[in-house]
Parts: sequence; C-alpha cells; structure tokens
Amino acid sequence: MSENLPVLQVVVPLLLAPIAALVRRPLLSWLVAMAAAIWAFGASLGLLSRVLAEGTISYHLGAWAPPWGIEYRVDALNAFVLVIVSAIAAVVMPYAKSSVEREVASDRVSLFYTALILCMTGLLGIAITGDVFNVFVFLEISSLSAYALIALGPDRRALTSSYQYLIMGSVGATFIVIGIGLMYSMTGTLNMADLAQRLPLVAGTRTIPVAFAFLAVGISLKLALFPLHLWLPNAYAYAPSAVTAFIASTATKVAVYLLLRFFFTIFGPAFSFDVMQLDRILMPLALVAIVTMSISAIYQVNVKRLLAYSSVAQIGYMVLGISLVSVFGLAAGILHLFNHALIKGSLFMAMGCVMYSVGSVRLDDMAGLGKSMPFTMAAFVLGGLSLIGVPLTVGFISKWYLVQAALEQGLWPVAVLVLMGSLLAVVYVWKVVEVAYFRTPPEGRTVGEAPLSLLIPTWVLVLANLYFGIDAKLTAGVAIEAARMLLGVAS
Amino acid sequence: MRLLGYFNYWIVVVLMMVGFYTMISRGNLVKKLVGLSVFQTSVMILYISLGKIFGGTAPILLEGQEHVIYTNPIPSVLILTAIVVGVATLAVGLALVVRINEAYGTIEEDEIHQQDDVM
Amino acid sequence: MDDRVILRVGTKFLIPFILLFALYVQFHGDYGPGGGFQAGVIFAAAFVLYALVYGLGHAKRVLPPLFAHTCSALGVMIFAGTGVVTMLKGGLFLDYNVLLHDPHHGQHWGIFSVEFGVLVTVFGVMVSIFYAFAGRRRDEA
Amino acid sequence: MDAVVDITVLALLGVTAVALLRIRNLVAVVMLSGIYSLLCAALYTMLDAVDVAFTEAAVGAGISTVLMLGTLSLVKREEKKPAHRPILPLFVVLVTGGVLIYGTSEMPPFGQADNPAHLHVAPRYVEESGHEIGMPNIVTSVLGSYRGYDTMGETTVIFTALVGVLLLLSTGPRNRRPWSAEERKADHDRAGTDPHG
Repeated sequence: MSENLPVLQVVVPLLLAPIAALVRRPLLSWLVAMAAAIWAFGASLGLLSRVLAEGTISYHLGAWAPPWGIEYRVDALNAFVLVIVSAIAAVVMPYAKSSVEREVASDRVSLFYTALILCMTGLLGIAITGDVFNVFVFLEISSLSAYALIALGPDRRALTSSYQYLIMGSVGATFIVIGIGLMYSMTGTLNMADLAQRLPLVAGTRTIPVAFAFLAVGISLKLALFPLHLWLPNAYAYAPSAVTAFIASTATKVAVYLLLRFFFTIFGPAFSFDVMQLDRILMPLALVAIVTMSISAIYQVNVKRLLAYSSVAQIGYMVLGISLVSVFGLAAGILHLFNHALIKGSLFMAMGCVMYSVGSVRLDDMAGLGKSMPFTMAAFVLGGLSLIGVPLTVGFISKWYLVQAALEQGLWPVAVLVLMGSLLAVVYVWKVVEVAYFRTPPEGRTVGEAPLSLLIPTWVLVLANLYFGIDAKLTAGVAIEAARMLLGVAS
Repeated sequence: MRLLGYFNYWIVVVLMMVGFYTMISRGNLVKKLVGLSVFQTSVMILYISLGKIFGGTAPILLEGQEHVIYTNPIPSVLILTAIVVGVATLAVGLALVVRINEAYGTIEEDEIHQQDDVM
Repeated sequence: MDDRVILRVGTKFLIPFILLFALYVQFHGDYGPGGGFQAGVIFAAAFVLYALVYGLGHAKRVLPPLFAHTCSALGVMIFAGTGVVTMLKGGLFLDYNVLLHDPHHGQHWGIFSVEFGVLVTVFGVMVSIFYAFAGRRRDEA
Repeated sequence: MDAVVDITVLALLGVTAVALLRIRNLVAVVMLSGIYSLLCAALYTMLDAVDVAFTEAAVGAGISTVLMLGTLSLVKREEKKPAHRPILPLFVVLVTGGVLIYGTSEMPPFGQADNPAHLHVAPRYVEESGHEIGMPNIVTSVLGSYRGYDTMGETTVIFTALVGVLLLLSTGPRNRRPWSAEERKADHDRAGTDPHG
C-alpha cells in the first residue's frame, strides 16, 4: 500500500469530504475533518522523507505511463509545499471547532467542514500533480470552496469580497487554461516533464511566449501579486477567522509554487529569464508591493485587513527571491513560503481569538486587550516580531537569506528596500501593540481570555515560529535542495 | 484555406474579448457572470478548433474500416471537464448574487460600494 | 392549475421518456456521444420539469432534498471508491485492468462504475442546486 | 460548404456576443447566452466534437439558463445604464486580444492533420484504445480511463459547487445589516439562539 502514498495523500481527504457532508452533525463532521488533516499531514511527512532519501517519486494514475495518463510527481519542492499545506490544516482544524461555533450558523457547520476539507484537497492536488490540466481541475476545487468559505463571514461585505474574488479568480483560471491550450497546440502534451522536453523545440514561435504571458498573468492573479491583488484584502478581512488563517497561509503559497513549477520546471530558467526576462517584471513589482502595501497596511483600522495588506507585501518578498534567479534567492523565496505560512497563520489565529472574545477586530475595539487577553496578545506580539524579522524568529531567517542573495548580486538597493519593508512592518505591528497594551479599555467592558482550544493551536504555530527561527537546518536544507533542483544545479 | 484557418482563430479571439469586456466593464453582477460564461465558452471553441482535422470524423472507432482519420479526442476530453467547471463556477457565482441582493437590495456594483462607504 | 391540464398530462407522458433517454445516454456512451455527465443532467432535467409543472412541494415529496444531497456525496465516493478497490486488488489508483481477470472486462466495468458515480453526483447536484435556487423567495429580500 | 457554415455560425456568435454586451434587459441577455451556447454546440458538431456539443447543449443552454433565470426571478431584471465610458477595461481587453492574435498568428494552421497536437499523445489513444480499453468511443475511453483522474476531479468540482451553493442558500437570509459586536452579543444572549438564525 505504501507505493500508493502519493495518491492517498489526495484521495483520502477527497473521500472524507463527502463523508463529512453525509454525517450531518457538526461534531462528527469536525472529527472527519480532523482525520483528513491529520492523515494529510502524516502522508506529506512520509512523502517528504521518502523524496529526500530516494529522490523524485513518479506515480502513474490508472497505471497509464505518462504522457498518456496523468502522473503524480513528487520532488523536494512540492513535497515541502504539501507539508506546508497539510501542517497548517492540521493546526487550523482543531482551532476551527470553537471559532466556527461562534462565527458560523450551526446548520451550516457540517458543510463548512466539507468545504474546508475540499479546499485543502484542492491545494494538495495542485501541489502534487505532474499534469498541467490536472492543475486546473484541482485549482477549481480549491477556489470554489474558498469562495464559499469566505462568503460565510459574519459581515455582509464577506459576500461582495467573495464575489470579487470569484470574478478575479475565474479570470485567472481562464487565463491559465488559455496558456495551457496554446502550449498544447504546439507540443501535443499536457505532462509537465514531457512539456519541459518539447517546449524548447518550439520556443522560437510567437505562440509559446504568448502562452507564457497568459500563464504568468493567470498565476499572478491567483497569488495576488501587486497590482493584481485587489481581491485579497477584503477576502481575508471578512472571511471567518479559521478560514482566513487557513487560506492566508496556504492558498497564495500554492500559487507561488505554481509560478515556480511553470517557469522553472516547465519553461526552464533559460527561457523564462533569459528570453522572456520575467525577472525584469517581477522584481520591480515585488519591490513596489513590499513598499506600497506595507504603507497601506499602516493606514488600516481593521487589523485583519492590516494583516492582509501585509500579506500582499510578504508575497512581494517571495517573488523578489524568485526574481533573483539564484540558488540563494530561490531558497529565500521557498523558505519564506514556509516561514510566512507560520507567521501569518499565528497572527490570523490570534485575531481569531480576539474575534471570539471581543466580537470585532477593529483597532478601536482592541484597547486594553494586553491585560484582558494576555496569552492572545503575547502570541500576536511574537508573531509580529517574526513578521518584522527579529532574530530568533523565522522571519529573520527569510530576510537573512533574501538580503544575502541580493548582496551576492551587488543589488544593495534591493537589500535596502527589504530592510525598509521591515521598518514599515515595525510601524504597523506597533500600532496594534500600542492600542492593546497602552490604551485604556472603555469602562465597564469585561473581556475574557480565549478558550484553550483556540490558544493551544495558536501557540503551537507561535512556538514553531521560534523553533524554526533558531534551528533552520531542516527547512533551509530542503529549500536549498529545491532551489538547486529548479535551477538544474547539481548539489 | 490557410487564411480561413486563421480567420477561425481570430474570430474566436474577438468572441473571447467581447466576453472578457462584458465581464470587466459592466457593473451589474449578473451581467458580469454572463460575460464570464461567454469568455469561458469562447476559450472552449479555441480548444475544439485545435482538435479539428480536415476530412476527419468524430473520434468514435468505426469497425472494419482502416485508414480513417479521427479528430483529436484530447481537446474534447479537456473541454468536457472545462464545461462542468464553468457551470460549477456559475452556480456558486449566482448563489452569491442572490445573497448580495438580499443583503444590499441591489446587484449594481456602484450602489453596493455606496452603501458600504456610508458606514 | 386547472387550465394547465395539457401541460400536466403532457409532462406525465414525457417524463418516462426523458428518464429512458437518460439511461440510453448513460449506457450508449461507450458507442456514441454521451456518458455519465450528460445522463445525469438529463435525469435531473426530468425532475426539474416535474417541479416546474407540479410545484416545488410535490417535487420535494417525490424526491426529498436530503436524498438528492446524499446522491451527490455518494457519487464522488463511488468514483473514488472504484480507485480504492483497484488499489486493494494490488493495482495502482484507477487501474481497471486488475478489477477482473480479463483487462478488457476490467476496463469496461471500471469505466461503467466511474460513469455511474458521475451520473449519481451530477443528478444529485443538479436537482439540489435547482431546489436551492427555486426555494428562495423574492419577498425574503 | 463546411467553410460557409463555419463562417456563418461564427458570425452569428459574434452578433450574439455583441448583443449580449449591449442589451440591458437581463432576461433577454440570459436568453441570448442560451442561444450562444446552442450556436457553440452546432459549431462543435461541425468540428467533430460530438460529445462536447451534447454537453454544451445540455449544460450551457439548459442548466446555466435555468440557473440564471432562477436568479433573475429574485433580483432586478434591468441593468443600470453604465455611468461612464470604461477606458481601463477597454485598454485591458485590447491589449489581451492583441497579444492573443499575435500568439495565434504562428499557431499551427486550423485543421491540418500534421499539426503537432495531432502527432504526439493523441495517436496512441486513436490507435491503441480499441484493444487497450475495447470501447468504440475514444472520448469515453480517454475520459474514463486514460485521464480518468481528471474526471474524478471534475466530479469533485460539481460536488464542491453544491456544497458552496448550499452553504450560501440553504437557510434564510442573514446579515442584512453590517455586523457589530453589541448586536452580535445581543443576538447570542437571546435564549442561546444562533446569532445568524
């Protein structure tokens, strides 16, 4: 059975999703969702260790050899992404129980978990597959469930932001389909490895650069790369807390993975960066995103929205790393995938605790929370420090690699802008800290600390921030290995 | 014949762009979704055009006949999936429109923004 | 309702044929155009027609929403379950060759089984979505 | 003959699409989108994609139209007149379309048997599916077996759509007003009922 592990990674949650819908009891559905998340986490760890020991795994669905059948192909990069997605799911699921009870109507809870499992399944499916059309199918599974989950937020603006996300997401998906179709017309194949071999033969035509452009725009829409990020702030701000915590730490990460997969594995760095010069577009966009979105974050009064703008800026860091096209730069980008998932996961989960106890995440409503919710706010502070990039946190590791990679190429202005982004992060994190610790709460308000069922998962992520900030050997090792593989450099 | 071949692609591109334009220029939420479905459907025409072979026949094996040219089945298979995905997106989109209408009393984008800005 | 006798009788007359056609589309998919998806849509169309003519209440008594919801979940499980069976029989996921002794029969039954899963899901989903939209009243807004 | 029909259908599609854009009565728009799908189905038949034509007719012209009409029975049926000429969308569309036309101009010409797409993976399906699968309809063979996993994904997509629709529409309307902490608490305290119920 262990040879089937790659497909079981996806199929077990996919089978558990309808079961979660059928049991129709909130508690049972939650247990099913827990089982799905824990299974996925275990399977992804198994896959990662196997990939690191034995190299790339190829699994032939339906026993049809690629390119005739669909292939699952697991290497260091996507095994790492699988671990990120399923680890976050495994932390968010236990957290979701109390949070969802408070925020989602009880007759919907069962379907809520179904949608959450489907969203995770879709993301895992995108990450693991070696077939470009299969990417599209699983992309839609994750997107459709994400639209529905976001719309469940308690504010009516959740509906409009979900609609906006649906429109922009569908445009992105359709662009990706156009790109796939153009590639298919020139090569006759949909298998990624096969495409990588056949594309160079036809790369001189006009069609392939256009396919490249459509894929670039489509994926950028999904990953909310500035200036295509317009759907993101509202979607994150108004979704239920557990949904924000999950989607913010996984969905854009998987989109970044797709960017890497398409432009490094399929088109190859030579075509993407020497011929198409994608780095010349990505780098300025990333830098603008880091600066402008961090400034926008400062002006937000809704803390979830503030963190959402910060997310767009952080996506800038990942894309910046990629645009350096060096082992260090790529490793920094890939490392930040993981690290940012931990950072934003813990911050949004802390906000979920605030939502639970206070019923609002507006800055004004958070006065005095440092006293009344000490554990929640301590988690927020530590997450915030990690976001800024203070030593001994994961945020520092990412920035360290990124600055080094920039300096390695003599791009000191880039390094300066990265550090400036950190300073701006100090400003917006401080804004929250100041209100929570130094402003007196309104008279007569009694707010209690969030329950342990919320605090424990939050603190698990916070401690992970510290652990992987001190001992980055494992994560950095995988990231460098993945970066070498993408660039085709022997390790 | 060669020109006709490209004519086919160009018309499809124009159709795609009309759908895309409907989608991004109109403020009515239902109309946007109609635009999306025209956009997606036109992309499907592009795919199906890719599969066509002149003088070919539908990809259903004819027994006892050799040297039959069959049209490429792959685009058909992909588009069957894409049609389903399209209607799935449409259903979720329309459900959102119904809920937005209940929450705001309108499905015009600018009026919705006005209502949210007042607060 | 009385002035719609022709419609009602006509519908009663039509529905068996629609259902029959759906089955034809399902089973003839190996030879001609058609398959589980199309058959599911046609199957659902028969019930949608019934609901349009006889009213939603009647339709829900004939086909309870819960049943439709269950169908849509079961279909996915039938499809993925087929893959699980092939794995239990020692093959890879969805490798129908191992289902029966003869690979041809295996492929046949495998495809039949997954197409049936598709039919069940599509039927359930289409009917449920129709119920969800039709059950919404304008005055709720 | 084929070419004439092809051009006619494409021209009709163009007319329908432009009419869709300009007409503001949404019921008419929905009907036109149904017609658009039917025309597409006709085109697919001519392009030898019979399975797709069948599905497009059933889904595009059938299900989609029913869903849209169902929605229109709940919302206002007249689109507001656009307030201003949208320059940015026009620009975006012109650029996108221009790039696509540029890209298609070196694509393999329409309908040629030696196009790369027909030479690589497809021949195996055409030649081998007869004895590997044993079914005459190649599309069914590919859909069910060679790319059966995509079809499972597709089934999951529609299941996901149902989950989404039920999450959105299953119970009565809620969150009519912007939500505030006090309101929510009041709702919550009221006999322990659900805040959204």
